[in-house]
Amino acid sequence: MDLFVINIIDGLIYGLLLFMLSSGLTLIFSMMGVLNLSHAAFYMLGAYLAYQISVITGFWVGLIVAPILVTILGAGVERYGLRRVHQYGHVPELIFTFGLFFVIEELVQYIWGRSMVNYSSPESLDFIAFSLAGGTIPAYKVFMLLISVGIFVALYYVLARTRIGMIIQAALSYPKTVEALGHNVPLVFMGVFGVGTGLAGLAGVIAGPSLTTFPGMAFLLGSIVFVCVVVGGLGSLSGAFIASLLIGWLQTFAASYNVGAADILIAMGYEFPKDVYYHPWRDLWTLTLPQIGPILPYILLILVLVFKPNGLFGKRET
Amino acid sequence: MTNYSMKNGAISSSVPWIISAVILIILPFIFTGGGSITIMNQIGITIVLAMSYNMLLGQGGMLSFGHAVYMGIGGFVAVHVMNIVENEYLWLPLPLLPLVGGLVGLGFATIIGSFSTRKAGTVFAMISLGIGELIAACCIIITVFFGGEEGISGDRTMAPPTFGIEFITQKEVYFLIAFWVLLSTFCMYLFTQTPVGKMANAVRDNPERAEFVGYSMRWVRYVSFCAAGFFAGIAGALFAINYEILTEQNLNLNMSFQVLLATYIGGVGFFLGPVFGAILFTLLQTVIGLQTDLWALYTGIVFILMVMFLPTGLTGLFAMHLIPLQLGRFGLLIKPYSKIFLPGLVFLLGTIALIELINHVRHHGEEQFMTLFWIEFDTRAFLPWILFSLMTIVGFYLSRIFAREVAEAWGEATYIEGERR
Amino acid sequence: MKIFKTIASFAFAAGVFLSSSVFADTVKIAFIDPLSGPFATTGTGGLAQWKFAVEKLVNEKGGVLGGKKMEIVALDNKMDGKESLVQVQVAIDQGIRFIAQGNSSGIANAITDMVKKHNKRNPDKRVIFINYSAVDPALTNDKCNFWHFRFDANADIKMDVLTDIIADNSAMKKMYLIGQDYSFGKAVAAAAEKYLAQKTSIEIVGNELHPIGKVKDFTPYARKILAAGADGVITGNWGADMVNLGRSLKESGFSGPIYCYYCAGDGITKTFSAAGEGMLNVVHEGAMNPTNPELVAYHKEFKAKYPAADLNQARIMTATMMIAKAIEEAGSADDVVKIAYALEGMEFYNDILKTKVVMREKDHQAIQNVNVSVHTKDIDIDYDNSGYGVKTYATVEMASADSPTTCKMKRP
Amino acid sequence: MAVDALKLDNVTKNFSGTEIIRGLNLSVAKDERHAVIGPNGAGKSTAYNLITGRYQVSSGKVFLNGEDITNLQPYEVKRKGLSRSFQITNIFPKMSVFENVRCSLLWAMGYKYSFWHMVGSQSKLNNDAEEIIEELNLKDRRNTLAGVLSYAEQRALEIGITIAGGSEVILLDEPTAGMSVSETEYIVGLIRKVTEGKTLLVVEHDMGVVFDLADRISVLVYGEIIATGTPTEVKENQAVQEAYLGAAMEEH
Repeated sequence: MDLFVINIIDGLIYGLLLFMLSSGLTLIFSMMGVLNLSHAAFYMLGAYLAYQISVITGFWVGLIVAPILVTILGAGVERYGLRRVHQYGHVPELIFTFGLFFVIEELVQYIWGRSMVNYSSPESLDFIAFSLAGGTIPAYKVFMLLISVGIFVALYYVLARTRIGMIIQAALSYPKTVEALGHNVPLVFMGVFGVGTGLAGLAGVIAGPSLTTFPGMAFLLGSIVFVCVVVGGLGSLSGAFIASLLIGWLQTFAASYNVGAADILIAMGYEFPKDVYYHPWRDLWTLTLPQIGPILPYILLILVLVFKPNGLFGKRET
Repeated sequence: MTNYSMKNGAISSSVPWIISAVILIILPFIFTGGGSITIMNQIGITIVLAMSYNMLLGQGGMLSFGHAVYMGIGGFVAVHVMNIVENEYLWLPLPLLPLVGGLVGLGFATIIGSFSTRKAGTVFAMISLGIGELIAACCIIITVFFGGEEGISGDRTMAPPTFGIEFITQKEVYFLIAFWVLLSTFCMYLFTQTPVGKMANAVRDNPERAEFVGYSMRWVRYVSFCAAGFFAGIAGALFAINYEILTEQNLNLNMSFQVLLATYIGGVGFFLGPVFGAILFTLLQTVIGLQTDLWALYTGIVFILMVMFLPTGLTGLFAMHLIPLQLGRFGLLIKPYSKIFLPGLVFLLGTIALIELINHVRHHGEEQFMTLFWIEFDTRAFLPWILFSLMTIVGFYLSRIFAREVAEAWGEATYIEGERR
Repeated sequence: MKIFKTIASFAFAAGVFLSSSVFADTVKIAFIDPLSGPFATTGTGGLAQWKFAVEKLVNEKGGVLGGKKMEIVALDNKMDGKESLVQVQVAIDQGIRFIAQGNSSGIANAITDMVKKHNKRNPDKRVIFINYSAVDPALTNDKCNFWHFRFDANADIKMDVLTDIIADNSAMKKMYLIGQDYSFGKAVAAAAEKYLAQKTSIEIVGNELHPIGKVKDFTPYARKILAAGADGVITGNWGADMVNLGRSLKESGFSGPIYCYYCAGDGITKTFSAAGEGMLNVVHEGAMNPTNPELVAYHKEFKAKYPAADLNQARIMTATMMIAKAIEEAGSADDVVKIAYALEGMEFYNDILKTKVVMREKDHQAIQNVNVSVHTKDIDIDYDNSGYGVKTYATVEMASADSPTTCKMKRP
Repeated sequence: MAVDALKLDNVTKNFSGTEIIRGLNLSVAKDERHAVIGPNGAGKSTAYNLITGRYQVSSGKVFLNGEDITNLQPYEVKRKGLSRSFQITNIFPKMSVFENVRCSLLWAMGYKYSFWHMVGSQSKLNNDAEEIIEELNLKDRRNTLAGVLSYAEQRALEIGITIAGGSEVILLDEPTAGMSVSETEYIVGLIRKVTEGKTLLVVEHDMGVVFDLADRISVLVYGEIIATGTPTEVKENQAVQEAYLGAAMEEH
């Protein structure tokens, strides 16, 4: 039971981190209709920039400055890249962001090298926040949790209470109308893309010390973010929120419990084969839940898309 | 009325194919040494794969992030069949193996396509991504069939000899691959000329209107998807024959991404685009890859620039020039082109040199001397830095000036009255 | 037919450049490992060590066969199976007789399979496969062949040593096995199970595999390990999977030792720094600390030339010297059958590492001293320029010298 | 009495609660040229979308030659012999004019999803396509990409795609919208020519065109037909005068 509680907390931290990425992605998709495949690359960029700043000035400056830099970079990408490709249609846009992912990944390796960098949490957060079930939750994880919740609240406030939030909200459902109402759509696009990628950058800044800052980090997290957004329903912020938490917990619990296919098969009345390593069904008999944990989201993705192409909470046609 | 009888057309349209066949036959006798046959085999396989991918992206407007799956599955089965043949449970000459791979690719695409082709665009792309991740993961888990991360290997020479050929040397394999490249390309070309091939273009351009002329967009996509799976399977079997081993790397996302890169660089709007793409990409990877560890960066930059400025790809660049040629105004372009060539080249070389120099100092700083374009120099001296920076700046500046002239000349050379551009 | 013109011109360019690198009178070793992409650090580190060893240990001492220099030809396989095979073929086409590769047992499997087939089909162009780092036991057991030589201790041998050390540690009552879900991870788990049962009464409280390179957050695994009450962890993880596992364990409050294969160098030592102190116990050949004057001198010169790289694969020195010796004994750098015969069964004393190495005849597995070292600051030779390194606290001499093998080698 | 070519029986359509089409009844006899007029937002395009399966009807039935075609997919409707054009040009922009027309002929000529026929060697198919292009007066544009044609040419092609395949019932949606006088003349002449002997339903704003072309006219206001009759009848109808024509006439 204690393990269950601690897994809930771990899954929550992970899920909220995912939400920080998927919220930006959803905002961008809602406004511009383009799924930003390079989103995770900005996440990586955030981590690396924060690392570079932290080497010079320490962690806290990096926490503020790196996301801003990523926001500027993201806005620049929209202004000088995406806007140009927009005229060719949706598929070229997707391909552009896909290519961008590659270039950013390569650039990061070009600048910071190909091995992992030593980006670590600040010493002031280097203590144990509390213990539970024989395990400890470090203060940094609590800090991550707080930042994520803070972002969530801020995002909610901006969208629900401010004018710009109204415009974005309206654009979620009626993008054409908003344009017709005379809002400077290109500027809004640039801003949303910048803020969206900035959120990804912030996620990178706080995840970097915990999940290791290395060139593969974008690829590792990249496709799972798409899963969150698509499962939640493209263009639905609350959908992205629920899907992110769902996937956070799904992955945490799948890794935590060693349920094996053998247990199930035996319960179903099959007999465990004697020499399992040479058995034709050996892969099934030795299969465990943690082994397939990381692919569960993809199964979910396919099922959702097949049976509910708009996602669990999506209203817009994808 | 135009005459549509088959006879005349058949003779004139078979000429390019015969020329291609002749060239494919003499190629290995021109490039004998230096691993060129190995590279040509690799190019051949990539051509079939990229062409099949273009049936989806270019002709059908479906962006797939999991096309390597169909190649991989076809290849895995081909290796298993190779092993069955080796153990003499089955009689099958090696040159027929690609057909097996193709049928497996087709079968698998039939299953996946039945639900993934319902929508195009983002939904299709995301399903393909999910399937790609899923199959790649299964590859590691289901070791009975996929052999884990080591993969499955076979021995092509154990098949019954075909006309006395046992496919021991690279050259023999080359001819097998060349034959299938030509045959697959021909079949894929024929496919574009069929009603469903034509409708694939229509559905890509305007799915809704396609429905209003009587076609279900889903079925059109489905048929194209299955056909693409078939040819990807052929590529997989060719891979199995050439390398005699298949691993998870043959069907993971990375491989699918490479196919997309290669196809797009070649030009998705043209039938022969992927051929150029496959050649260029393989050479970038295999030949440029030996020269610099930044090959992937260059590939990425070329790709991005292509998407932004040349969405029709390399082939599009050639095809664009057919218009001034047809209008007889190509002469207008020669002068501005020759003017921009030198500064452009200087800019390009300068930029590459700077990138390489920075990379060297940053990551291989211990070695004082580096070699670039066959010239060795001291990275700690000022001269190379200044020289390369000057080349970049001056080259860029001059190119920009001349670029205006090119643009003007281009507008003049391609102006057609009454057409909206 | 523009396509073919393009093919022609490019292939021509390729041909020119490929043939241009063929020099007359050097003995070339093709180094085929990742030099670009995410795994390039390991590859470039290995390359630096090969280049330096060849220069220092062979060429500066007069070369082989009366003055022939040895040369390393670096070919980038991008950590990709297909690309590796292409590069092997490129090397063969250049007339290279020695193929050196180490990163990834999967690729080693593909190469050894290809070399076997190639040597059978082309008796006049045979090559030798120098496996300097891939430790999947199968390579010297079921999949062994005459052309493959392994200079690292394989996973079984290392586990044999590791379990000897664990058996001496009375604090270890419960052990948790965790590894990546592929052949090497499985080999480690199987060996650990076998040897722990043989030598100790330690209870294995967990034995599991996780998908390789796919786990974003190891915290749930760490929780599980803690909940199982494990005193120690054995893992074959490498790269980010190793770092993330270690870090999550530490953060979750795990204080026991982690016994690992690849938790030193290549950025890992630097990433752990103070956090890994006393926690990481690595099993390896070629002890760096405590050190000796010859090694310090060699290391100093190496660092002067390659400041960013580390001497973390000492077997490269051994392999270089043994190949040179075998060439001398065979009297030829081209007759690989003779060279292979000279190599198998060779006894060699590495006077820099002060260790004896025997290339076991029956399976071409190098038998040598294997050490267990701990991550600490108390060292002379550090890794990743971090001030931290590994210090050997136990050595098993000529480990597993008489271990059984299932290898049935066919000799030409 | 002969069966109507097209018949709408009390068709309604709701968009998230708002009723856009409120009990639409319409009969178009065989070989009739029928025009639907009405102010902007009256639901003319929506009615077309309901007939052709682009939208699902909320209630009511649609009959084509007496056969129920309610809520069939667009391609099924087309296969039953009803073809439509669009208000906003809807062609295949990256294909040549010839390919546009030929693709529109494929299903009707029975090729279906064939991948064993070569379209290039089907002489009847190609001859028919050429004939249509000739009728459209687009012969010198035969190989031009449809996307770069002039607006009037695209509108002509739009009609060409619609009539290709010999559908018996043709629905045209504002074929002359946004055209100059001479272009309009060209298009009207074209429509007259290509719909010879077919049932035609046309939505149009240009009253000149409507009175010139139509045998009968229906007036659609706020999702309902308020009057149907010959041009003269409609012109004289008091309700129509009030609801629509008066305002429209003043504008012209």
